Amino acid sequence: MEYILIKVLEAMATFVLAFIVGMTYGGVVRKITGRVHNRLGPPWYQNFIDAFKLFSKTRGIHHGAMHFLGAAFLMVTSVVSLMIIPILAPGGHAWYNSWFTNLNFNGDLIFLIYIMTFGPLGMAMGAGQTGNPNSSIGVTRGLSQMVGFEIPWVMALVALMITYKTTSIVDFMNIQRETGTWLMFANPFAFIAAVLAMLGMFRYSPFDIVGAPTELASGPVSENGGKFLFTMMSSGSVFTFAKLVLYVDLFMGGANNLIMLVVKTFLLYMIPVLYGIVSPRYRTEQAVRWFWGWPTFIGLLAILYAVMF
Amino acid sequence: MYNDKNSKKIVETIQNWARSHSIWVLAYGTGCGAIEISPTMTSRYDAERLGFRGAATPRQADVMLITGYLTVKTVKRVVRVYEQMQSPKYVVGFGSCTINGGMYYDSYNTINLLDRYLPVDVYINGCMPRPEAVLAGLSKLQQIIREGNANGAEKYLENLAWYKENQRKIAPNWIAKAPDLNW
Amino acid sequence: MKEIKDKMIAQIKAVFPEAVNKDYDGNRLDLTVNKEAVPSVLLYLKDSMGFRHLSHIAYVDWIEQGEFELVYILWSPLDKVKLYVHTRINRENPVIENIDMIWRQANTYEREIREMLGIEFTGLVAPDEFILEDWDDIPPFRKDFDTLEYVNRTFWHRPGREDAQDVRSTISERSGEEIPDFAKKYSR
Amino acid sequence: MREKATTIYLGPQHPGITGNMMVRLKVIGDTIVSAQTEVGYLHRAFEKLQERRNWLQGFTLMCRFCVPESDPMENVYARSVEAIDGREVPERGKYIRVMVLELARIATQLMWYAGQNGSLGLYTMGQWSIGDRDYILDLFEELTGGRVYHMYQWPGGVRRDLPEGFTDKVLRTLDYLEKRLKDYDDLMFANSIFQKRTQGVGIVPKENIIEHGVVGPVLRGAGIRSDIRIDEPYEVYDKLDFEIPTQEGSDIWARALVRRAEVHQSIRIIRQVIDQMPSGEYFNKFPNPLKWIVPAGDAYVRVESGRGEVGFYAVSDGTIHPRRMHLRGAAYVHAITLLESILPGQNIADVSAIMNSLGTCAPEIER
Repeated sequence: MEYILIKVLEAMATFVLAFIVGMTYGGVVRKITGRVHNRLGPPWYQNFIDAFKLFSKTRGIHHGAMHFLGAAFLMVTSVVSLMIIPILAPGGHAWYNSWFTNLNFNGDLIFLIYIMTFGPLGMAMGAGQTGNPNSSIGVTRGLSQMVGFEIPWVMALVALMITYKTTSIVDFMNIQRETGTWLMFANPFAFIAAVLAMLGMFRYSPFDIVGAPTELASGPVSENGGKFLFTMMSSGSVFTFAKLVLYVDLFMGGANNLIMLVVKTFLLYMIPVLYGIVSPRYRTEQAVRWFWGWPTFIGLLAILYAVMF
Repeated sequence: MYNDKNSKKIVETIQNWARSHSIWVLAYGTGCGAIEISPTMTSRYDAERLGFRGAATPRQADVMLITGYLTVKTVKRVVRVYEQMQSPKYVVGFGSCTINGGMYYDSYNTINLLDRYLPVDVYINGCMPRPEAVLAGLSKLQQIIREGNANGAEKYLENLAWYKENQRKIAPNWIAKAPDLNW
Repeated sequence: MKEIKDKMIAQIKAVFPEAVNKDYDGNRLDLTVNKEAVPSVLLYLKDSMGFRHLSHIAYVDWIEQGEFELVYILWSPLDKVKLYVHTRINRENPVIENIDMIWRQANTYEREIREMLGIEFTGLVAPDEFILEDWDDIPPFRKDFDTLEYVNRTFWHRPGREDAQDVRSTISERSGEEIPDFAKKYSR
Repeated sequence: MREKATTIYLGPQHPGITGNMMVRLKVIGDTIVSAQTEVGYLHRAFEKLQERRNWLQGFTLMCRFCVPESDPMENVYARSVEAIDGREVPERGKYIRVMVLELARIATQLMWYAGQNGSLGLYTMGQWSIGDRDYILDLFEELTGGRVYHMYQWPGGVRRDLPEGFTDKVLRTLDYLEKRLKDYDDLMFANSIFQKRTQGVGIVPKENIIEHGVVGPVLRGAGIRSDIRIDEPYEVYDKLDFEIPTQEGSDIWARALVRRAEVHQSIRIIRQVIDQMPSGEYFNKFPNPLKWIVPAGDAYVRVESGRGEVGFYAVSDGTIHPRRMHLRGAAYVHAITLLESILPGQNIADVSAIMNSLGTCAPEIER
């Protein structure tokens, strides 16, 4: 019993950490974007204020039961993937490392691939219910884009699984610690394919086709204000952090303490952000074609590399 | 404990502070003043450093800038957009035209007094107001929000019959067909 | 320029003897035709004389003469001549032939003229409303439509506006602020 | 097939629309099958109001026709009154007018840089170019007192002479802009995604393009060298040396290149104007405006604005009030018949980009 209580406490600590870090990253990204735009930009804690303001909206219109599923599925997706991904390397030096390795099990990588597509599906149901044509088109675009980037992403993961004969994230971290080589060097093709897929996963330009403001108002979230938007915003931040941690775990050897984790995830996060600042947006079919071009080819190379060596 | 008057007041204060520092402006250029919104929001004047940010749809927006004159055809859309916004919501009348009709006071197609149709929190005068004036008006709005006096949405609900009557006067066929508030 | 215009006038006169022309300085040429001839004149000007660009269709309400005037302004990119084709329509029965098969963009002008002056264009296919919505008064750009009277009937005026009074004294009284001397000069 | 179409209302409240207007789109999937423009959200009836005002009051009203670009509207008003009245403008006044018009053209094109890239999702460009446009607005503010509406060119000349040291400031701003335009090229024209999004998109058919009433950069983007500044030279454009850039593609990319070249040409024109600027009077006085009677007559004058031809038809019946004023903006044709004819078959993602590249300006359509 006590063991479960501690587990729950640890899970909550993980969630709070992910929320804070994810939101801060959001604010920092806005600040960096502002500096590139030749202006000051908002303070780094702006996203917290925004979230709190959205939470304290007094009126929130909903469009029927399915509408709630959009926000709920997103929240479920981000929390579940956060729980499965070990935030810090287990058995490291610091005593709190065990806090952040929540629910991982053998085969969690496969489960993760599944659960990460779960949120957009819920979003599709919620957006369909709102009756806003912009939402429906946005959802269609989101699913097409997901089809695009899932292929190089899964190829990269399969390459890793073939090489090391495991589907557990903790095993991958242990392998990297034992061999002393990060997987991004051990199988560079897999890393490149995964990073290219990441551009689509984070939905910055040129792949922000889902919520493209000048085309679709804001796409699937058009009809969501107040607390709905707060839920989506916070789960988005948590999910961003979870995905970054997954990349760090798989390719950059995980992190032994929180400072290393923040440094690594932030560096990784800057790839889509900085590329996005100077890029216009692709059309849907151009985006899908892009993902099925070089990223898929590199993913194939990664699998070949894994099979041959 | 949480129903206690004092703690409610504290929560309210914190909420109002957050509201005043995170104002999402609806991207709806209803009139010519919209041209000065882009300098206000972009690199020269950078309203984002004060917490202002564009919002694409009315559901997400907090404040609607009525940028200049409103034609009768636009008033109908503006009323609809206003009712779609989630309270607390604010209206800023922008330019002389919203105050008294400005130079279009005798035009058959533009309204003269915005506050007969929507509850206005802050007026910014000028034709057109410079970005500095816009920022000044918006910081006035921030101040009102912090003081808890920006209650346009409640005012609108309380006096709904009066507002609806005024709106019906200029758009007789349109407002009658509209559902009440729940768009 | 003068020779080009003379040649043009001769060519037009040969085909449409009833057209009245008036010459101006520069590249301007005026032509007055009656309304039945408008489509054929415009088609001839476009196809045979190089006036390919329809720059504008202006409309004027001459209420004293009981007529509307339409001015089709054409431009010849080759000869660089600007041609005004005037035509008058009776105010009582304002009907004229539609020309949007000659220039597609005339459709927009005709929609506007139909709404603003109430002129009917035979054969015009377009949505009923263009700029106004649910308009139930007389067409607003007719001279007998008084816009100020309509405003007084429909909207409100902010008090203090009607007598054009200087508001500076009121403002200074309210805020206890002194009017500087230089500003007093302009106060009425 | 047609029954499956969804209707999408692009506007009036939509971030992608250019001004307060609406395009009703019927789409199947992402492809547009029909489009219809609906305007009238900005109709202020200027031309009706003008009939209640005198000839001088008119010029404060006329500049408000098109918000991003107010100077060509002032220019056509002033020149139409001059044409009816037979009023001469001093040489210096003409030069100052050309300078203002060209500065306004640069400001418009910078605004267009922002709109075009905003519609394609490259927001950095918009932030930069709107910030740089503000330096031109500063010049306007020093010259005329207004940032957006200048009310500067009036019948008979311009309202004020150039302030002390103004030309130096103009030259400094132009130098700065030239430097910045290189950055813009790197960010925008050298960007492969921008090229992919614009090349072959929004093609205006080249056959009968003049008959369709296409003007300005859109016409020049289709390879036709047409510009009011050389077709019908006004002010002092016949004394200046500049080129009319054209492109062959007739798509968004071609129009973007035309506009980019136009900024450079405008900079060149302003440098020449400052070199050649004569001294002397800048304004021929007109009579007391309350008693100013313009003789009966009519005039149609045209000006090349940043978006194309702007025409203005003025009629006087020999009283202190104008009989009729009527403006023809470039967007009047572009945003309605042309847009409706080229949108079917396009992707819904490109609507905003196409509208921006056609130079749609809603207030100019309904006035």
